[in-house]
Amino acid sequence: MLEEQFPGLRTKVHGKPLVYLDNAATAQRPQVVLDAINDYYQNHNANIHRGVHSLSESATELYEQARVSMAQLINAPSEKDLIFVRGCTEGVNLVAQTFVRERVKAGDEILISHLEHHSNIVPWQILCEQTGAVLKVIPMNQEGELVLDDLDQLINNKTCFMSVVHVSNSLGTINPIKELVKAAHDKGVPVLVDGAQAAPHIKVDVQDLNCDFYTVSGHKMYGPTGSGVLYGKTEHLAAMPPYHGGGEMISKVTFDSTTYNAVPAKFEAGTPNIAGGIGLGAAAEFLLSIGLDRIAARDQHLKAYTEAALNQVAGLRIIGNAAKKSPVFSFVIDGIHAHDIGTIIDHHGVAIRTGHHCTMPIFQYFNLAGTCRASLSFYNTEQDVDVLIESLNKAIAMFA
Amino acid sequence: MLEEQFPGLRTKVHGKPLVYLDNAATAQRPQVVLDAINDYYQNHNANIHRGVHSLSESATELYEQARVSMAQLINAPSEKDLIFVRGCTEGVNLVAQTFVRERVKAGDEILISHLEHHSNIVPWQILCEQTGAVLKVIPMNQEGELVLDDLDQLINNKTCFMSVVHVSNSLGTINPIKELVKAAHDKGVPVLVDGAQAAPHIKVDVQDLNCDFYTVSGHKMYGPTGSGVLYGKTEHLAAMPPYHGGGEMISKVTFDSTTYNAVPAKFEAGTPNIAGGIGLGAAAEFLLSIGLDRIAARDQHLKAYTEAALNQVAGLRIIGNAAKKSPVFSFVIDGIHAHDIGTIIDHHGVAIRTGHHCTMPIFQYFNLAGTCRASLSFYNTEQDVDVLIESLNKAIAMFA
Amino acid sequence: MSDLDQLYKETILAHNRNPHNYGKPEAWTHHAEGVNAMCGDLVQIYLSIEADRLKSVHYAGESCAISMASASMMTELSEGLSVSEWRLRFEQFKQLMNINNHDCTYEELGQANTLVTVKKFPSRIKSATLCWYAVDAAIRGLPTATTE
Amino acid sequence: MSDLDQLYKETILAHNRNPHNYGKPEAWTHHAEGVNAMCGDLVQIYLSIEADRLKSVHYAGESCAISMASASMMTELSEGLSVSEWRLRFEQFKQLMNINNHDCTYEELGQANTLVTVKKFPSRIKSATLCWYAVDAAIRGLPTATTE
Ligand SMILES: Cc1ncc(COP(=O)(O)O)c(C=O)c1O
Ligand SMILES: Cc1ncc(COP(=O)(O)O)c(C=O)c1O
Repeated sequence: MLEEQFPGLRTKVHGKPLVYLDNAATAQRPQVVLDAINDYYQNHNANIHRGVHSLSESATELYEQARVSMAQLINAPSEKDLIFVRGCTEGVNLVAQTFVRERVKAGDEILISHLEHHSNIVPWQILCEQTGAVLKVIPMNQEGELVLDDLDQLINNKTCFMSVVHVSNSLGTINPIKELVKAAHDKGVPVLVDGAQAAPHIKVDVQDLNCDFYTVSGHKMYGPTGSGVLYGKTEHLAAMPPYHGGGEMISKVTFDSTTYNAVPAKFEAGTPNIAGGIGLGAAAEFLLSIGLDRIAARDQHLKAYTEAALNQVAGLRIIGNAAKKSPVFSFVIDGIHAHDIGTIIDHHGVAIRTGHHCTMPIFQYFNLAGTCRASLSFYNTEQDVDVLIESLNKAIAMFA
Repeated sequence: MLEEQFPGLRTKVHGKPLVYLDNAATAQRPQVVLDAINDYYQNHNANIHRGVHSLSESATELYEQARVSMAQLINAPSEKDLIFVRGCTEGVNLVAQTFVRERVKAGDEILISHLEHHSNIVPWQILCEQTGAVLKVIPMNQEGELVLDDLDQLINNKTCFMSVVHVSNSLGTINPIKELVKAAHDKGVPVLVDGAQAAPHIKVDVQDLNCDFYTVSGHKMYGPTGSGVLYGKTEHLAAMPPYHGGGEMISKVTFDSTTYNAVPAKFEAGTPNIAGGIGLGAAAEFLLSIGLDRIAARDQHLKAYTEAALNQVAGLRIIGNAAKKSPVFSFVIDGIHAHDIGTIIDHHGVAIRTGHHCTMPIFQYFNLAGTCRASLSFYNTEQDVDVLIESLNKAIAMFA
Repeated sequence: MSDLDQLYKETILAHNRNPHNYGKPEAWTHHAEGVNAMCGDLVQIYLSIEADRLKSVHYAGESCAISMASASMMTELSEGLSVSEWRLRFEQFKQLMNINNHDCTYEELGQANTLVTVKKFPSRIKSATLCWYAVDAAIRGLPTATTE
Repeated sequence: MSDLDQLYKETILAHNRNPHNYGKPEAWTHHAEGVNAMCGDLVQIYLSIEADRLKSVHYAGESCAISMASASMMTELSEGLSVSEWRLRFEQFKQLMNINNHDCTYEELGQANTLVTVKKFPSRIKSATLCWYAVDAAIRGLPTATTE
C-alpha cells in the first residue's frame, strides 16, 4: 500500500487518525525521501563541488544525480538546464529579476492570468514598480477557467513576457499551457510556467510544452522543504545575468573583475540546500517509479468520488468547475465561515486549508473572503473522503 | 563524549576512520538536529503560517521557536529581527539588493575587506555594476590581519555601506568588528557582518557589536544545509523594500496594488525550508547547551596543539598568523601542490580542503594559487591532528 | 463539554446568528479595517465619537463565528464609553485572551468573558481580538489594523 | 600497488619533478589559459603553429602533479603534429580519460597512457585533461578553457 510509505500519515490529531487533505499546501514525504536526507547527513556529510576529499566527492555525486532525476521527471533536454532553487517562489523571482528585468522597458507589458498564486503576481508587481512595466491579466470565467477569447489582443507588441500557472492551487484548473505557449511564441514572447501544483499530479514535459522556463516546488511533490528547480532553455540561461553573487557561481574573482561560471553553477551561489536537493532527487525517483500515468488515473478516480460526495452535503457549493482539473476542491457552506469549518473538522482529524490560499484575486472575482480547500494526493483513500463528509455534516449540525 | 553525538563522524573513508578537518566548508550535524528534522517530517508535516489545522499550528510553533532560539544565540533584541535565509550568501545578496540598492548612488563607495569570502565580494560587484557605485577594500598584511591605519580615509563621505567578515574562512583571522562598526557609525555608515565562520566558534552578540546586519549559515554551525538567518536592526527591516515577492510576505493582494506584511514575514516569501529552520533551532539550542565559552576554550587548545604540530612538518608554511584567530590553518608544503596533498591524505581518511576556499583575492595577495586548509571543530581531537600530521609526512615521503 | 463545544458555545453561536450593531451605519466619524491575512477575516469598524465618547460602534464584514461574536459583544459593551474607559476594556480583553493568563475574567467585559475558551485554540485568538484592534486603529486615525 | 601509488607512479612523479617544455617561450603564435576553478589549477599554453603544424608546445603555471605530468607528456607527444593529427590525439586522450571506457589505451599516446590510473580518482580527471583543453582553445583562438 502506497500510503504506508508515508510516516507523516500515521500522525494522530486530537486523538483521531490524521486525514490529510492539505496536499496543495505541502505534501507528506515518503520514507525514501527521509532516508535520502538521513543518508546524506550520516554517510556523506560534506560540502559539494569544493573538496578533493572522498566525502565531498560522493556528496557532489548524490547532489548532481538528483539534478539528473529531476531533469528526467520533467523531461528536460539536459540536467544542466536545471537550477536548484528553494521553491517556485524563488524560481519566479529569479526569472523576473534576471531574464525579464534585463529586457523590460517602461510601458512594456507582463502578462499573467487571473488564476495565479501570489508568488506569480507579486514578483511581477515589484518588477513593474522597478521598471515602469505594466501588469496585464488573462481573465477567467465562473467555472474557474481562463478565457482566451482576447488572447490575441492581450499578447501584443508591447508584451515582454508571459508567466502562467500550470495547475491552480485554489481551484484545481489545469490550464492549456501548450496552447498558451504557442500563442505567446507566435508573437515572440517568452513564457514561464509555474508548475508548483502540476509536478505532483501531471506528467510534465517541458520540451513538449516548449515553455522557456518551468519551475517546481520540491515540498509539493513529496520532496523536502526548501527544495525545487527552475528549468530554463539553454540559450536563455547562458545569456542571462547571474542572480546571487557568491561562491561557486564564479570562475575567477579579483577586486577589479569577476568571471562567472558556466550554467547551472552561475545561478547557484553559495552552499545550496544539499540535503534538500538530494531528497528532491529521491522524490523524483519515487514519482517516476510509481508512474505519473498511474497517479493521474488515481487522481481522476478520487476526484470523481470526492466531487460526488461533496455535492451531497447540504448547502455546500464547490468553487471552480473547470472541465480539466486536478483533485482540488474549494468550497463554501451556507452560513458557516470557512475558518470555523476548518477548526471543527480538525477536531475530527481532518486537515484542510481555509482562507484565500494565496490567491486573493481569484476570490475577489468570486466575491468571497475565502473558501475551504480539500486537496488530495494519490495516497488519500475513499475513506478519507468519507471522514471529511461526516465531519462537515457535524459542523453543519453544530451551526444549525 | 561530544563527538559521539555526530553520526557523520563515524563514516569510513577508503576503509580508514574519517578524520574530518573540513569544518569551515560545512560542519557535521549532531543527532539532535537530525532528530528535529525527522520529527517535523514524521509528526508535524504541514505548511506553516497558513492552516487552521493542528498539524500546521504545531509546525508553525516549531518553526517560530527556532527563530527564538537563533535570536538567543546571537543575542538579538527580538526574534522578529531575524529573517530565515538559505545561508550567508543569500543574506548578503538580500541586503545588497534591498537596503543598499535603494540608497546607493553612482560614485558612492561600498567598503569591504581583503579577507572576504566571494559571497561578500561578488554581490557588491554586481551592485556596483547595476548602480555605478565603487568597491573599496580595507587592505591586509602578511599575517592576514586587516590594516586599519587608513580606515579614516577609507570610510569617507562617499562611503555608503560597509560589509566585513567576522572570522576569515581561509586564514582564521578574527576581525575587530566592534571597532570597525564604531568607526563606520562615526561617519554614519551602516555595517553588515558576515558571521558564517563566527557563529560556530564565537559568542556572537549583535547588540554589543552594534552592527546593522549580521548573517549566519546554518550548515556551518552544525545545523541543516539550506538554513541560516539574517539579523537586521528593527528600523532598517521596517524601512527596507521587500526582496522576493510571493505568498506570506503580503497582507493584501489585488492586481492593482499590494500591501506587504510586517517584518519578518515581509522578507520570507513562499514556503521556506521548514525542516531546515527547525533543525537550525535545534543546532542553536545545542550550541547554547554546550556553551560558547567552552567551545572557545576548546578551540584555543586545539589551535595551539595543531599549530605546534604543523610547525614540525618539514617544508610546511602556515599562511595567516593573526594574533586572534580561530582553529583554521591554511598551509603550503614545498614542492607538493595542495591538490596532491588533498588526494593523498584523503586516502588516509583525512578530509581537508584544498584550493582558494572562495577567497581568491587573499591568495592573490600571497601570490599563491591555493593552500591546504585544515579547519577544526570542538569535536576534533588531538589524535585527529596526529593522523593529519602522519598523513602529511607520508605525502612528503611520496614526493621526495 | 468538549473543547469544541466550549468554543462554539450557544452564546457565541447566538451572537454569530444575530450579530448586534452589524452593518454599515449612515454616518460615522471614525473608520478602520481589520485584516487577519491568514484566515481571511475582514472587519470594517465604524465609530461615532463625540466629546471623546464612543456614541456608536458598528461593524461589518465577513468573518468566522468567533470574530463575529466577539465583534458583536465588543460593540455592545463599548457603546457609551469614553475613549479612555474603552482603552481600559481593551487592555482587559487582551489580558483575557493572553495565553499565559489562566482563566482570569473581568466583570466589566460581561458576556465577552465567554470568549476565554478561545484560548484553547491558539490559532483562533486573533479572530477574537481583531475587532478590538480595529477599533483601536479607528480611534487613532489609522486606516487598518492587523493582529500582528 | 595501492591505488594511490598507481596514481603517483614514478613516471608521473618524474614528469612533475622535471617537466618537459615548461616555461614561457620567447615567441609563440597561439596562447590560452586553462583554469580548473575548483582546485586552483592554472595552465598557460603557448603554441607556435606554422603551416598548420604544431612546431612547439610550451606550458607554464602552477598545478598539481597530475596536471604537470599530463602537460609535460602532452607537449612532448604534440610537437610536430599537424593540427588535425593533434585533434585525433585529443580525442584518444579523452577516450583514455573517459570513466566509462575500461582500461583502453592508445599506442599513439605513448607515456600518456600511464595517466589511465587517474580514472580511479574521478575528481582528478580534470587535472589530467586541463592542458589538452587549453591547447584546443589556443588552436581555436579562444583565450581560456575550463574543463566543464
Ligand atoms: C566567511 C564566509 N562567508 C560566507 C560564506 C558563504 O556561506 P554559504 O555558502 O553558506 O552561503 C562562507 C562559506 O563558505 C564563509 O566561509
Ligand atoms: C500554484 C502555486 N504557485 C506557487 C506556489 C509557491 O510555491 P512555494 O511556496 O513552494 O515557493 C504555490 C504554493 O503554495 C502554488 O500552489
